[in-house]
Amino acid sequence: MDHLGFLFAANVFVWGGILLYIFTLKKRQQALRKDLELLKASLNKDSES
Amino acid sequence: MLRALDGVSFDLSPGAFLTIFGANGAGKTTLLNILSGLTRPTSGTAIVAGHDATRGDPHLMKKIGVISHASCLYADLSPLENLVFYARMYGLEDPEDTAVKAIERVGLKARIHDRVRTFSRGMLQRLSIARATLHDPEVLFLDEPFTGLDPRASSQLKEYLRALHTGHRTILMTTHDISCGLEMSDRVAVQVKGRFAFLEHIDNVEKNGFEKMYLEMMG
Amino acid sequence: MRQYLNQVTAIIWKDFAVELKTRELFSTMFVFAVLVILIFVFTVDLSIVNVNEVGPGILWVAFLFSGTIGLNRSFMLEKENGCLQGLMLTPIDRTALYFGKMLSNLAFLLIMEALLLPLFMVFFNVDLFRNLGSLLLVILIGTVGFCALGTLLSSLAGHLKTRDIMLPILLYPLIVPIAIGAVRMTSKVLMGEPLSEMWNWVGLTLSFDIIYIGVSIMTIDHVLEE
Amino acid sequence: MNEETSAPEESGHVLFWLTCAGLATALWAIFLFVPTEKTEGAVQRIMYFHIPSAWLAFFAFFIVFVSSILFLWKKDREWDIYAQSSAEIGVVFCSLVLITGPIWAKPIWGAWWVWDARLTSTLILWLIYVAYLMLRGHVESGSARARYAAVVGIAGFLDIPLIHFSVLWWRTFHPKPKIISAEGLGTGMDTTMLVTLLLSLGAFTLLYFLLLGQRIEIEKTKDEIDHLKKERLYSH
Repeated sequence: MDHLGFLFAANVFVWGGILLYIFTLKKRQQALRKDLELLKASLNKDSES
Repeated sequence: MLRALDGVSFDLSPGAFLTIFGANGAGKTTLLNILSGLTRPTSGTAIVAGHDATRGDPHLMKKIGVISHASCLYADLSPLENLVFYARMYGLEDPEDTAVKAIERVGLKARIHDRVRTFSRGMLQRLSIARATLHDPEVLFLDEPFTGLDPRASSQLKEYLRALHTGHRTILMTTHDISCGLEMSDRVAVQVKGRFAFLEHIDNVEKNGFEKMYLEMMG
Repeated sequence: MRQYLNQVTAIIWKDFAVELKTRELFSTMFVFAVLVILIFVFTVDLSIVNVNEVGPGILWVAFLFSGTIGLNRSFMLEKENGCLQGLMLTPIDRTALYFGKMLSNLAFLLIMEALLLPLFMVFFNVDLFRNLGSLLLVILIGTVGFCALGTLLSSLAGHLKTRDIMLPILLYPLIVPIAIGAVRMTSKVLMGEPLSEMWNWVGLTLSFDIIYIGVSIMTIDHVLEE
Repeated sequence: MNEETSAPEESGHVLFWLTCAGLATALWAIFLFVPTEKTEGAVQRIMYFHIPSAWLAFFAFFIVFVSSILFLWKKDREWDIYAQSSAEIGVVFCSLVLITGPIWAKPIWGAWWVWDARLTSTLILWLIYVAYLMLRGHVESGSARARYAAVVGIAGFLDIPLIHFSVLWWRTFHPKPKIISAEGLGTGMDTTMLVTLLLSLGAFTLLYFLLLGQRIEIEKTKDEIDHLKKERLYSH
């Protein structure tokens, strides 16, 4: 009657989903930061030359 | 913020003919869209024929006419039906009569009941002029009017534009065609990357020198 | 005010003039609607279900699907040759533009529905005349809601490259209340129930109509800006 | 530059630890504090994060609605960023609701999916906001994207009550499934259950703001990159 499997599955989905979302957010942010740094560096080089 | 236009500022007295040169993407169309009230700029003011163009004021629309590479005509309707429709949109008295007269003026009377879809580029452009001047606007905006016209059609277009200009309309035109622009206008400007890089009265411009300078600006 | 009405009627007149010449939109919509009904006849076993329950659903699916085609087509007409820009350069209030297009879409869809109803009667052997007045009213308020929202969204999706697919994706979830309400009401009317028995549905559909006409009036300016 | 960013970063840290603490407390309450419900058994514990997820999604869509109105009014990119970020978070949690709902329904109702009013409305809501995000992906020009999205953000939210009633009446002829409904919140409930639910609701609300902050930052970085790219284009 307790259906612990279902409770477990629901937990996996909820917390897994939230963590996955946070993880993708972090990834996206890191990738963008890197792009930004590269861009800034190339801009600085341009203005120097 | 990305800016398509930056620090463009100019005054045009009534009856002037200004031509703006510039490469694709220099912001010429954006400028015309703002002046004709189609695009609202994020900042800045534009007073056209006494109305604030940045407000989307319907009264402004009665005083301006726009001719662009798009003909703005319904391909499946006849010239008459098209212009009667536009005359009604402008709220003109006697739309039928006004439309017929406008079509006569651009010499398309013979094809008045044909479908616009069957028209050549030159005929479309003429009908487009009839459409844009149906309500007798004070100010005309021309966005690359010579694109895609054969020499005969383009010399005809020049004639119409001269006639419109001598009717004391203010005209603002953008084009790539240097000789055409210099020949027609009494003021020229060069737009580069959203800014006016050059703005002079035609008397101070020497053709060969201008061409060289223009090409330099284009890089 | 007179000028406003004049502009609205001019747009409707223009849409009809184009349609009379090309006869594209109407034939497409009608044939498509008949095909939708046909597909349902083949896929749903009508011998085991009550036609009065399923029929209205099929009818409305046909209305909504062919209506979507009409909306797409109607906006494409304005995009060809940059006509929409030409319209915006005339001294027209954006809401007049909206009402003109909305009413012409509505007129086309209503005519198509009027032609489809007799076919529906024959195919499904339903008696439409028992409650004709209520039936027409129910169809009218449902179609108004569809066109009110559909015109707004088609003028929005019309600027996209993927307009053919984006319009239904945006439109269908939002018209769920209309889809449910119109089908329920049509089914009840066909079973002989008077309108007074379904005020909740009539009220819901009317609120939908009013809300989305209101939203369109408030936002059409932002949708049509270049 | 560093001095400017230090203040929001600090408040971000506070929010982060607060959210962690909130979630930890909620988890403790859900699994250790609250007693097992008699009729439904342990599965009922799903409700303690199912309902907060639904609340969070709904709240996020409400923020989309408000931001969309403010955007059309002020034409400030800031509001567009809020709307977009909030819509994405709303869709994520709406998806979680749609996943946990059937997992709960299977042992209790005996079927994964029942066309119950609340489940159906949630599905439609999910579709509306997925369409919203798709629309954003399909418009090239930034200003048009923001305007179109705002119109859909407003139209979508105003549809919610209409959808709710239509779906509710749609099913009137069928037996109404027994669920823990919002109306029943607190009435048929034990105090410990109510406390647990409220704790969880609070923790999820904090989580929303934490995620929103992260999402907004991503969008702002993107803007900065676009800006620099444009600048480089001009400088050449």
